[in-house]
Amino acid sequence: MNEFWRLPVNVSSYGGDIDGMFMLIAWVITIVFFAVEILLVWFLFRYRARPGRKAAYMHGNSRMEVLWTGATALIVLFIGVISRGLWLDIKDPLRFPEPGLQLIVSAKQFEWNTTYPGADGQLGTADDFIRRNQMHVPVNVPVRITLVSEDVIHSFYLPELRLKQDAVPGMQIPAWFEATQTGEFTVGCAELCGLQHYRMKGTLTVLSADQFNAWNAQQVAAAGAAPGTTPALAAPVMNNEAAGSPVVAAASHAH
Amino acid sequence: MSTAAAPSMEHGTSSFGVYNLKLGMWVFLLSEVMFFTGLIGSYIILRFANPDQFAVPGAVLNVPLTALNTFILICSSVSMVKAFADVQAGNQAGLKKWLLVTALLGMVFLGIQAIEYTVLASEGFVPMAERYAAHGRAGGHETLGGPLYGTTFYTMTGFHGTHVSIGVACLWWCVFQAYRGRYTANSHGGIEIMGLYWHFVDLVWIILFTIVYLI
Amino acid sequence: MFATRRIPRLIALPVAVALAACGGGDSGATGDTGAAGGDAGAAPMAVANAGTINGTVNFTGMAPANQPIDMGAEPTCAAQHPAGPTTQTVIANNGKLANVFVYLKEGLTGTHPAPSTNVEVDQHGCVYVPHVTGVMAGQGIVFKNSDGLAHNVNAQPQNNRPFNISQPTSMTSAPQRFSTPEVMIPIQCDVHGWMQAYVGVVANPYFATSGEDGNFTIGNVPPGTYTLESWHEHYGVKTAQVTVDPDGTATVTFDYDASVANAVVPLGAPFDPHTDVAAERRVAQPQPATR
Amino acid sequence: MSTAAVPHDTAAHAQAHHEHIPFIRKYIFSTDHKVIGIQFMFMSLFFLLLGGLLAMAMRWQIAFPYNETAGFQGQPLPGGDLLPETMVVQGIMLPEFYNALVTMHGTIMVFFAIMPLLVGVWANYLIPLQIGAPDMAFPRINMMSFWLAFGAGLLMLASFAVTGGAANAGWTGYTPLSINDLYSGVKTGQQLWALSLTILGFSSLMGSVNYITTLINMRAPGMTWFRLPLSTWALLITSILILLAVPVLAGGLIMMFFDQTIGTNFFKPETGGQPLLWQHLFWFFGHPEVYILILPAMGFVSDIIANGARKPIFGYHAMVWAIIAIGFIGWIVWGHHMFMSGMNPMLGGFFMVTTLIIAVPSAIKTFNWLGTVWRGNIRFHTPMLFALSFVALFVIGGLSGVPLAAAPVDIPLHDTYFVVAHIHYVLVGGSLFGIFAAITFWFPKMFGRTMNETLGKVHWALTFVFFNLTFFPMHMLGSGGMMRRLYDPTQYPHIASMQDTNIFITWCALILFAAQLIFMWNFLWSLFKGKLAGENPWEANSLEWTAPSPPPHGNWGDRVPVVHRGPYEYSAPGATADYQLQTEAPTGQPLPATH
Repeated sequence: MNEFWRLPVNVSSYGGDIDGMFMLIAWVITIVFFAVEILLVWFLFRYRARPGRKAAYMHGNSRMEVLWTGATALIVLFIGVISRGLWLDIKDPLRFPEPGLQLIVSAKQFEWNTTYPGADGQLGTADDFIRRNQMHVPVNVPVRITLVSEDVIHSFYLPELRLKQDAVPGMQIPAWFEATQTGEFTVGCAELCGLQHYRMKGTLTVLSADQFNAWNAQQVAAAGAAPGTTPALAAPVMNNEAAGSPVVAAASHAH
Repeated sequence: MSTAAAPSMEHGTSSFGVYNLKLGMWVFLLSEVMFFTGLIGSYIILRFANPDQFAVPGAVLNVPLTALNTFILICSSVSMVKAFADVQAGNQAGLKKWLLVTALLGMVFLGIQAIEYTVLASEGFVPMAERYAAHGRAGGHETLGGPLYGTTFYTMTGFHGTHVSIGVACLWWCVFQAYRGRYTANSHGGIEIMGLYWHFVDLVWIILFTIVYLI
Repeated sequence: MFATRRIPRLIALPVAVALAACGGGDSGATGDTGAAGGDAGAAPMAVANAGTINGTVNFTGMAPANQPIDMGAEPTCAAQHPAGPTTQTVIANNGKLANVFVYLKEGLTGTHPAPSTNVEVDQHGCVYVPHVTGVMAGQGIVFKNSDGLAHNVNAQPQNNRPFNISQPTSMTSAPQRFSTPEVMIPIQCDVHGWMQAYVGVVANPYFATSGEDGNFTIGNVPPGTYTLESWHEHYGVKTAQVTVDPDGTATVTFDYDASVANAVVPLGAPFDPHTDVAAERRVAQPQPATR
Repeated sequence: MSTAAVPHDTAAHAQAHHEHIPFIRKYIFSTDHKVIGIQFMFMSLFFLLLGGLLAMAMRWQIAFPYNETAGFQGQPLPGGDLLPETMVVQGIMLPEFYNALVTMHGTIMVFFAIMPLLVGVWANYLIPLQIGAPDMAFPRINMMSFWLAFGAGLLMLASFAVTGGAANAGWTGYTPLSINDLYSGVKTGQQLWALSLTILGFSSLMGSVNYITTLINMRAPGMTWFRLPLSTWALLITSILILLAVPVLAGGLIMMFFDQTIGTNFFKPETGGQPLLWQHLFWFFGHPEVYILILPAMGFVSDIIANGARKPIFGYHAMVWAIIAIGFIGWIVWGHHMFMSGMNPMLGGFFMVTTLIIAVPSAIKTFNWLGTVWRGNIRFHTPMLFALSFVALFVIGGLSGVPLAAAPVDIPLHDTYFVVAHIHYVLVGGSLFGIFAAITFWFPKMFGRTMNETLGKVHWALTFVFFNLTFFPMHMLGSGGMMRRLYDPTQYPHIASMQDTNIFITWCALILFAAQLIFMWNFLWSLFKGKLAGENPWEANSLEWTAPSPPPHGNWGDRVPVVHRGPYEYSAPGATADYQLQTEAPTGQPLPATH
């Protein structure tokens, strides 16, 4: 069934739940689909016009009306109930897990600029550094991103991580994901944002904790070397303001 | 109304016993309600999102003048009612008189609004975001409120003003028809729907005056 | 029956609409693409005993290092810059300054029709070549895409009509035209934020851009005394008087100093996402339009 | 009656009685609801063709993009050289033009093709005929409604010709892309877009005021509410939705227009405006709009299926209440278009539930259609084939809406081709098939000639097959992660791997488009050469079939039809035929015409 629906590979901690929900709904609607269409086609064949036949004269049947109304209502309410919890787990900021890394993703025509906390692990300080169209995150660490937009509405889309969230100018919209595999994945824009909307794409590189720390150290050094910003020592930036927990710890308590 | 209703009923069963014109006006007013609901709803959303952009009541807007204007519009509603009562009673002279009064009051309202706009604009209170610099009636140098204030104010009062202007035009048409003796005691649908529209415009203004000027 | 008589007229209406619309559809730029432009963009018509202006742009002091460009997102472009791509803000070698735009500002009489040839700006390795170029008012300027990947050319002038065209693959754009003189017009690509160039729009054909050696030549200049203006994106504007004798060659030098930087047409300051993200309250809870 | 009080009625009567009306008043600026309906039909069929052409250009670009880095050798757009270099350069379609195609295809199809084809055409043509009225309540307002729509259409077409080209911010016109030409590169086009839609809104308002008044006030004697055909019921609820939804959009469009022209800042974030406010206004209109676009088709299909099955519609009252329920719930579901917009997730949860609930009335209707064909005596004429396909395809369109309504599943599906597939199953498989059914069904009444049955069946077969081949694979493209409105999908590796599907879809779409030429030919040919139709070629029951084909001005001449029964009395025991006209007296003998 997965290859029928061509779902992209899932490397997200909550992607499995989404796919499961999708498959469940897919099966339900497939069954309903076949039931209805087969019934329809059979009726059409069985009751086609033939000389001498006369249609039955009836105006309906209340019991059947109640039956199928109730049945449909039950199915959709069931779907609604089981969906709601998952929805809030993913989108409600109050339910976000403790982030191991906080990033700012700023969208502009037609780039995804990711701001990293830099040496001190604090966003909004001088040693932050920005990468264009390239995100690097550690594996198995909840990453909390704050989406902002410089110009128009964009939509931050990570197919393999089952994450999509609009970036709206004038708003900071939080989102989170946790990659479960290392590798290179797609960053795309899902909301028409201008001429080159189709080119607003980047790469998400998921690294192991060590690789990420190494990469981060190198970036911090580069940023420090660049004129205009204060030189900074290479240090793991896994800390978030609340609990200064190093990446390994973050990874462990995430599991 | 039964006589007026008769023509459209002759080939049909009406559910409400209301003749076409009146029913049509009611239906149209429903959509007008939705139109102003959309405007007012947007105003509320924008204002809650940017409370700092809306100056305290009376600091920028001339409330006393507008209160007078509101009073004038209410009076025009009363005169409209009088006109309708007279045509029902078959009092042609009264009909003409009160229609004229209503039309004139409507024009006075528009005139005062025009003056209000000119003064406000001269005080830097304009709908264009980048040119907004409202110093308020007391003068002073710091800008009161923000661009959204001007934007929403002119859009909402402007749309109401447009409705009043249309109403005034129709009123003059009614006056013209009245002088041609087109309205009689048992056929005066024109006057009745004119009244409906006019009272609606009046009602909308009372709401706008409250939320734009007073709150 | 009358139903059939009604038809043709009713068909006629929408069809007429269609024709009208499609007829009008043929707006915008016209034909001739290609054609080489280059340094002294326009090719002025022959002038009686015309002279030449030779010039040099000197540079004193320590040139600031150009910022490295992160082209990681475009490997094909990065491959074209073995030394590692950098910005081209200041290119100064042994006391000479490149990419200085020089043009005849005052002293010229008569009208100067724009030539039919087009100036060409290439996009190669995700960099505009040349970085600074000139064009006559009304002359066509075409943008060539040699990279085979998408670029867009976004020009936001002050006194001319802005345009924003895109080039999905290797191709040459239709000629764009600036109607009024304007020095300088910044050009940039929104797909590759680092791609920036300048176009100087001049009312006459007498302009040039200094090369790597700091030299420039303005040929075919009618005799007379002129005010030359030079422009550099980082070090700003200087002027010089020059007199061109009949059939003569005038020389002029401009001196720039590393310590005096006053850009005339600064490109927009980069957006700082931190400004109000610091407001953690709003970060924690998105503010929907309805509350 | 008095001319002053009710002038429009007198106008209508004047036309009803003497036929001496100058040509221009009779066919161009006519106040006859039938002529206006037919004018709407020709206008919107033209726009349908145009919208289809735009879609073909889009499909070509999607299938054959130039992407050297990924090794896709593009194909030049056929006939692209005819287009100016602001659209196509050296055979290569420019992204700005592609975005304009996306935008204009959506706008034209929704506002200038499907909506007028459903409401403008059939509400005008059918309502008075089905309720036994001589004309609309306000014929002149009716005429103005058409000519306003026509003007709006001209404006929309003109936007292709202005500097910067047509609007390219998507048919949803999301701000701030749509209000700032620094971002979109389009200034005049976007202004014309907003203006044209505002004018069209006024036109729709005039129309619906007319339809509602006519339906409430001008029903023939004996035509009680529950003797109305379902088409009329659906058109009534649709008119109410238009009446209440369009003004909100008009308000939003006017604010947008002010933002674009005089520099107000309703939607400009940099000065405190709210981009999401536009989305709320647009979708508050937009979701009722979705039902505006499907309810009338449901009505036509109900009438046609009952007629084809020679059997009373199953659960008439349930059908009516389902329509009304959709009309109500449709107002509180708009947020499901904005799950990913940064709207408060709690609101998202609420909208998810309401959205799922609205599936119930749709299901009721589907099952009742099944119940109608059950134990019928089904005649497969072209209208019936289209009506049955409507049911089959509407089921798919409805079911594919469920995963989109479930918010967590919508996260990966939102703004992908899954949405595209869903909306096209509803708007093409649903509305458009309903429209084809209606056109083939009422064509004889409109023009007095029947359309060619063979050509009709061929057209139906090709359309049905290639519609499914075109749009069903889009579901998989969507769940595979292909975003909407991509000028060049091959830019993304995970989509480039599905490029063969895109090419297949494009070829099917081209054939689907070509198949519509058969319909055009059949339509035009039948206008002049079609087999003459009598009053009641389909042996149907409702009032319009008691009028001559085509009905004269005033529809009923001097007599007024009197209604004695519901519209679905097929195969009633003891009846002479297997159908009974609504005017047929209980005795079984048609009444002498009352005066």
